[in-house]
Amino acid sequence: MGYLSWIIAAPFIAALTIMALPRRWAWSIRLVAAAASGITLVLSLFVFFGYDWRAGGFQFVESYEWIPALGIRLRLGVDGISAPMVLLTGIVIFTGSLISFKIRDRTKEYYALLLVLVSGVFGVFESLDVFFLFFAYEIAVLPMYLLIAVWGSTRKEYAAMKLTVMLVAGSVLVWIGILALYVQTGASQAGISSFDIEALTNPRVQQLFPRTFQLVFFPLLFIGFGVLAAMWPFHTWSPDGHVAAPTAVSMLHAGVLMKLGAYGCIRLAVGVLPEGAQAWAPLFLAFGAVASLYGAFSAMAQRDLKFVIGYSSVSHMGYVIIGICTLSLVGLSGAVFQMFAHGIMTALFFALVGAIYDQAHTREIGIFSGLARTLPWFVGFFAIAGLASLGLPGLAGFIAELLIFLGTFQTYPLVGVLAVVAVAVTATYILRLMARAFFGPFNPRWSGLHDVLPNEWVAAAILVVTLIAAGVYPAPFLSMIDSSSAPIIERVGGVR
Amino acid sequence: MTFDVNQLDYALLAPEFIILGLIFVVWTLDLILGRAHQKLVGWTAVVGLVVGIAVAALQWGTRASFAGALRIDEFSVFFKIVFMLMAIGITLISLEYAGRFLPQPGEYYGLVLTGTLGMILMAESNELLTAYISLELLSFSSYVLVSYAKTNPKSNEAGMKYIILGAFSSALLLYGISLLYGALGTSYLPDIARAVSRLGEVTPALGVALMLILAGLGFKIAAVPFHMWTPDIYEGAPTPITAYLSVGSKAAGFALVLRLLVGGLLPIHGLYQTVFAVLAVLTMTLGNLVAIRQRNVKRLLAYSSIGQAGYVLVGVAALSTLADVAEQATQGMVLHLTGYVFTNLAAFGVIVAFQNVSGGRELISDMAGFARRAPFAGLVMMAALFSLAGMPLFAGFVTKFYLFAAAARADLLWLVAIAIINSTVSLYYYLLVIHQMYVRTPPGFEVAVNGHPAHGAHEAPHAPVPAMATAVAVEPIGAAAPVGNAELIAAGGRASRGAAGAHPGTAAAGIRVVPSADGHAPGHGAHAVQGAHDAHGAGGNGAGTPWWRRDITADMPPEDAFPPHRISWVTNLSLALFLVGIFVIGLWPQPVIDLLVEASNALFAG
Amino acid sequence: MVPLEHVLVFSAILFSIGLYGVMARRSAVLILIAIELMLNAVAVNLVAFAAYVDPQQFSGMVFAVFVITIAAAELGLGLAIVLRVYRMRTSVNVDDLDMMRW
Amino acid sequence: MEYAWLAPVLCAGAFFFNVIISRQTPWKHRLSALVSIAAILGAFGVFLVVFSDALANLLGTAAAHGAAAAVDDRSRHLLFDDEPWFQVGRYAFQATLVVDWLSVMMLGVVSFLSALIQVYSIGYMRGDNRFWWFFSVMSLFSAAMLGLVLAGNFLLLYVFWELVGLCSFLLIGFWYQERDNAEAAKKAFVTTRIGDVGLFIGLALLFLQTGTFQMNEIFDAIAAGRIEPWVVTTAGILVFLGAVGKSGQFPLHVWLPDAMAGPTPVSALIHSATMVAAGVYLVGRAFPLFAASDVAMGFIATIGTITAIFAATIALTQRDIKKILAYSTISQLGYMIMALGVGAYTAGLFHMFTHAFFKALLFLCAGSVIHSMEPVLHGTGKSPNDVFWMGGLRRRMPVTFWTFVIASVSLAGIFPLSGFWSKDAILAGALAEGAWVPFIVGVVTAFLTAFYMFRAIYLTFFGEERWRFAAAVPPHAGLLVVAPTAASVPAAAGAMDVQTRRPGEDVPAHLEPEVRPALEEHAVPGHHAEPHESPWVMALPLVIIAIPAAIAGWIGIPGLFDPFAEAIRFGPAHEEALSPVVASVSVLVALAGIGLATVMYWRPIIRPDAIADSVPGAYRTLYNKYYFDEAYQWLINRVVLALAALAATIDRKVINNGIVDTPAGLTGAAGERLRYLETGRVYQYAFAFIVGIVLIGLIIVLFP
Repeated sequence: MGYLSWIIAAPFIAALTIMALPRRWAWSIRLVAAAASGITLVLSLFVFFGYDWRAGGFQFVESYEWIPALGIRLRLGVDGISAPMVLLTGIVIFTGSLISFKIRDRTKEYYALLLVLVSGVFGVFESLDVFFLFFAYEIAVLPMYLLIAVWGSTRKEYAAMKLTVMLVAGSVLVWIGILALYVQTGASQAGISSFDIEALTNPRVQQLFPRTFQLVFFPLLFIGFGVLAAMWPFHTWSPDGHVAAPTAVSMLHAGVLMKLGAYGCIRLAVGVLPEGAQAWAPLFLAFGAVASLYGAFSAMAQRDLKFVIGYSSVSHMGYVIIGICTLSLVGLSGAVFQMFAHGIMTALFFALVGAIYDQAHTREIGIFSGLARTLPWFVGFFAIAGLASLGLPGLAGFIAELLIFLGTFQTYPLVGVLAVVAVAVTATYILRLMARAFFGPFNPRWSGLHDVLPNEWVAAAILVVTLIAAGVYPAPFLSMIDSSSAPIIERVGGVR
Repeated sequence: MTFDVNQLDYALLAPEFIILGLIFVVWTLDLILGRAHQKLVGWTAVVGLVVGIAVAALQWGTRASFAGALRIDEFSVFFKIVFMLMAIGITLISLEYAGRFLPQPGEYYGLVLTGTLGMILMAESNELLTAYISLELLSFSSYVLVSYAKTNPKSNEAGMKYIILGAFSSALLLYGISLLYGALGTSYLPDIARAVSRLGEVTPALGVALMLILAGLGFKIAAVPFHMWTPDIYEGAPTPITAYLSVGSKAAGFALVLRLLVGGLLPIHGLYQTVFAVLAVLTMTLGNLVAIRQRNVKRLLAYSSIGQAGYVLVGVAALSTLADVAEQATQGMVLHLTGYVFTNLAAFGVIVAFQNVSGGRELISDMAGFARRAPFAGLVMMAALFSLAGMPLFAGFVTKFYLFAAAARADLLWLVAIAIINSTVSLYYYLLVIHQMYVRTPPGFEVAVNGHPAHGAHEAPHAPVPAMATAVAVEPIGAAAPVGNAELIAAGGRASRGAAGAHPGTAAAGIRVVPSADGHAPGHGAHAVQGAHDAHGAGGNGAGTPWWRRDITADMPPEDAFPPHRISWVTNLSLALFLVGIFVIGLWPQPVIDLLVEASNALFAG
Repeated sequence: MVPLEHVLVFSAILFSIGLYGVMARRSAVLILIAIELMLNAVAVNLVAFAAYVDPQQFSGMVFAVFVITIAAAELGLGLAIVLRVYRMRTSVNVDDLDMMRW
Repeated sequence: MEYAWLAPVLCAGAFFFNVIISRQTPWKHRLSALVSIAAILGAFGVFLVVFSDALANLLGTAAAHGAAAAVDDRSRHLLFDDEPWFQVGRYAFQATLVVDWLSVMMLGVVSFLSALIQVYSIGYMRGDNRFWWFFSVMSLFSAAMLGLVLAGNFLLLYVFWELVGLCSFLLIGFWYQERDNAEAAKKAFVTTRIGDVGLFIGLALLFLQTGTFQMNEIFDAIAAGRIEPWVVTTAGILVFLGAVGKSGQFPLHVWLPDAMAGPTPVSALIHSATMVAAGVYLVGRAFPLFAASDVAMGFIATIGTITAIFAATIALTQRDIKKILAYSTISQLGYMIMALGVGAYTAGLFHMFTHAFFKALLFLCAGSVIHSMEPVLHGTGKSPNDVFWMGGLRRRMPVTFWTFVIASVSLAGIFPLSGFWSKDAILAGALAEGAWVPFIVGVVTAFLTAFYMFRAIYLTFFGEERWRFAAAVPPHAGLLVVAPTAASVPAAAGAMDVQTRRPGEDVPAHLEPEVRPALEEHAVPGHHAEPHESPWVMALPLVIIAIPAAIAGWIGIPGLFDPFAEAIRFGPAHEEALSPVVASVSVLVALAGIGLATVMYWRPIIRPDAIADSVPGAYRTLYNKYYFDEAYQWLINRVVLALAALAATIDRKVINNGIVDTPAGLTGAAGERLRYLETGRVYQYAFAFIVGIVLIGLIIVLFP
């Protein structure tokens, strides 16, 4: 077993270990979870820094026979698009399990589910087999229901149900699309492993996808994954879900799970069905543009801190969709980098909101005032997340948005203008939020609140450092992403 | 094909004879030992079945025919093992249940065995009369088993409905068989296949025969619209028997369908492909839609099993003249059925366990908080339900994927799409059950839950005891004053309102009752409580404290504690076995698939 | 010899009467008897086919014997259950037996 | 020159050091101040080194006089232009720094003023419990501005541009506990961000045409005509929008006066060398872009002209000393932009250079005044910034007074202080370009500038010590706290402006009963703390800055010795000969403004309230800043927030309930209906069989 399989296995083994631990040993459960996710983080760092972007392609490849009858192999590997995603997941789960220390009700189940979910997420990013990608994708979605419904807040049951059913409904489309690919390749030509992503992009196999086929099945795959990427108008699970979820789950969900959707869009929809992508991209680009503006405006109207962030995620994922649909190298690279950047920043957001909510038991923006006085660390971290969100240079979000916008201007200048305007709107609501809740006269009602706890501090610090590091020195990310986006764009025939 | 007494190789039927012997042993033991030792009887059956499985396993690889009427090949051996495993499972989960709820448990185990024998013969039968008789063997056992809980009116009513409809359907089936026999002049499936392909066209007699036979088999597999009995009988039958019907009866029905269609009627598959496609659509859609609004968990699983039958019917529709597609479809169907056996056994096993501890309750809402009090059973139930919904890690995903892949290859992508959409719908109602088990509070403990006192109160209106709850809620607040009295009182009032549904016995049961406002409730009362707590007690996290010196546990909400359910080790063991089955098929299905490849080869070769 | 068609028509009529009985009767006992009619129609069919279509093997005859036996057993079992229902509910009217529905 | 990058890096390092390390130490305040000031002094040292290098180059080229191109090459130095910062596909994004005379000049101004302002802040911010944070952010601010002026790549420039915005946000909102300050900070960031939308789109347009953000490559492409003209025009106007936001040009000027909410040293920094200067600097830096399009130049000139006069008129009526200075800044920035717009490149940047010094000085003086007024007015509910509550501070704060006067005179453009030279250059340039409207507006603005500056001086430093009575007027009596109405404002203004009246004599009639007793009770001198000169850490920087404020302009004296025009120019050196007519007109006009202020506010021959009363509409409009804030507020409430509410409602009502919940509901309803098929009647179940058989039969017949 190589790095990649250990990355998937470590959380899973930890989940099993936790299941075996006695219920009363809450702290050992927490530590096991933290240790396992720490190991994954280290491993994912290895993978990230070990990826040789000059060589490109899939690396760290492992392959195991699984169902030969269907040509399904457990193939793992990362390329320049998935390596940052693996790193992102490693970071978010580590910080997430630190943040979750304060979960006390059924700690055991909580951590087990969380870790299983993470295994699924890693599985999606590392899988080179369509079947396993989908397999892991569903694993990543499923524990969400309980995590939200049991440990969540605000309308958690409705939100959990809506989220799960919508996401699974999205995966219906994916499933159909995958089967169509399977039939199309396997039925017409023997000897092709029709679940192998690499093989599917092979020119010889690509011939098997006639234009009509691509036109029919591209939207299926794209929308199917797009639901998880909170693509407008299939996004409504996301604000509700984010609001309802417990802190670490919000972090994972907004930070990582939504990226699974976008990743699927890139890897399968655009990657395998280029002609379909060319034909459909403008429509989905329009969806993305609507999402970015509309999400930003919706966020502005929200009163609940988490709702603001939830809609802001919709808006930011709108950029990702835009970036993908520009079908330009710059845009696509920007989209992938935005996935990373948004993952980190939104994880930071949710970690902090959770920190405050656990004490105050409310998230009404209007109720808070002047928190900066008593909670300097909290406000500082939150401000950095907010600034990253509004695209402040020096933080990761800026580079990502820059590239997305450049890609958009190359292809659809008017949409680019809209997207840039959306950034200004984002600045408005983020700053409004901060000015309202953190500045202003101190409300003595909140004198009992304490600043971030050690575990939260460490988690937030990791995220902040990542945001700054990726913002100041994005070159390693971008050369990596670039090396793997280029072949996709080449197939699509997009702007290089 | 002719019946030749000299061809009778009785050794081929060793497992069947073992079961037969076992039946007599079980009944004799029951006579000797009596009700007090019914568990011993059950264990005897289990041991015997294990031996049967071992013997059956030795048969793997033989392809022989017993008088042309029974085929012993990989296909039937596979089903044989599955059915015996299922019988073991049913027996295990019955051990406690039978003692609690059923009269004469010893006979009960014997009847389970006779039914199992019927199933095994169904899977083996290569001739219509044999098939019919084995089907009746299964049915008769089931009739008795369904109405076994003599004192339970529901059980009786179910038994009566079952026998009326069962006899009715067997009459239809028989009429169809007779027409088929008349049309083709033979009742041996290989001969039928030959005759049908020689016929070249579909005669009206053949068509009518097919209609009736499909209706008769449709009854067994509970295909819409022949499903009407299912919910009622599943609801009324003793729960292990519900499991038995939903798993064994259905699987056996499909085994027979496969035998009949593949062995005899594959040449005219074009005739019935559309029929099965339509039946599949109806079956899964209706099953899943109606399941949404069920309140009784057994009834819910009844509809769910109708839905599952619909998925398998997709595979039937995918049987085609293309050999590899048809074989893949067969493998898919059997794989799905196998996974479904373990999965549904697990689900019903949990329900049995639940009924054991709850005195036979069966509403979904009765299961509220079950996973809190019986975590392992809850876990198994969740796994089972997710498996039924076709979620990965669990058997259902792989099996469905395999099945649907085959159907997709048979140009039935539209049907697959409907099936997949249906499994999303099914996820919804499975989640409702999971939701009750995991999210809701156990009845009687509503007060203790983080901020959600209202749920229990809605469903089980008990005498309100606000005074007690208020006292409990206000107590921790009294110590800390800085927040202001108005808010404190508001908090207390809120807590008391939340506690309105509290069970009178809550306090007496020794449960730590926590103020309802002290959780994630978005009410203002919570601030008062928490704020007071912070200001008073957790001075260590004040503004002056550096971040690394702060107390992580400061905001931890109080833990909810509930007394665990006592679930017997046998039940837990059987649940664990089912769980292993679910996971094995879900994570490493290749061994099973290897077996199935051979099984389908054998089926198609016959 | 009577043409096969005549026998088949007869059996079909018998079967249909049984079918009608199942639909129309409200008494469980009568329903069981109607089913018996259907099974008898099957037996007639089988015998006829055995004689006309499959004279060498004659398996239809064997079949018919089995059907008759099974029908008897079925009726016996059915009546036993009906009896118990009657003891409990003092009615065998299927309209009254709808504890479980929806 | 190679070490120019050290300047921003030193300051950024100071920021991180303070935030990460200093903060944890028990002496965090002192340490952070020390580190920050050391860093900025280091940056100044870097400037000196770079400057001497540049000087050597310039002198070297001056020897080979005549070869203009050679001058360009020798004096411009690109750093880090080979290794990309990051790369995507065929596009490389460099982090190039450019060291030429423009950036060297800015480097000097920024580091010099920042250093002095930080020293000054030691005194000004003493006792603040976030003292360390103030210095940290000041460091970051300096770093961002230094980076901005050094950026040789538009992307890098944009990066620092935004960081400057961030720092101004943090500093303006430094005292965030006042709701207004927090709002002002937000307003500053958001407003400038709106301009940045234009800037970004403009840069993106250029990027699309050239495939690079490198300034020199883009300018080369423009010069070579490789970019289509409409793109140049559009990009020019869009890029200029960034400058409009940053430099507080009309109509995005609204944030600048509010930005006075920050500590005064911050205002000084924002209004002199950083933030607002960035806009003008951008126009200067990207001048080849603008110069290539007449339309863009016209646009720039128009905006600058409008801003210059528009802000000056508002400044006439303001009562907050910092707001007076703020509008003055806007007006002066308009001046510079106008100069650049008409093509007087050197003059515009020269004015930015001189203006930085005297405006910084003015703000520091104002800060000094406020610092001393604060304890005096503490607890009265009166703003210490309000000139109507000052008066007579001349003797109490002599250093502040004299430096303020020097700066004001310089700003007013009186010979021979530095403001004179730069303003004269602008007016001469406008005239030379034949831009009559800007010229006339410039002259009028010069008059207004002189007038309002001396109004401020008279009200602050001369006349009666009105602060003695501040405590007597109840905070809610309607004079100052309540938004002024047409009736009360002129009355109050008049009441406090005219020093010949006895205290309390001119309290408005309708307030008389409640105010009178309080006045008499409190009218005892010495009851409150009294204003006094600021400590030496504050006073010393005033004196030091006063020197360049007075004489910095001398390096641009035309004809005499004009290294400025030689160094900072666009195309061949642009030396307008000193035109005696223009010079005398501008000085006379300024003197006229001073004279008018004198007769109105020192020797009250003309009563200002009489004027205000005579044109109440105009007065009110000016006092309310042409109602721009109100208009924007309306826009935000009625348009932006309405859109937001609309989007949120659509999301919930239409998309969520319609697209998501409806299918779910329908499914459930279907389940509910179908449920009742299950009647519990056996014969109906049997009938279903028949239906099924018929169905199968139909299918077999219909789809054979």
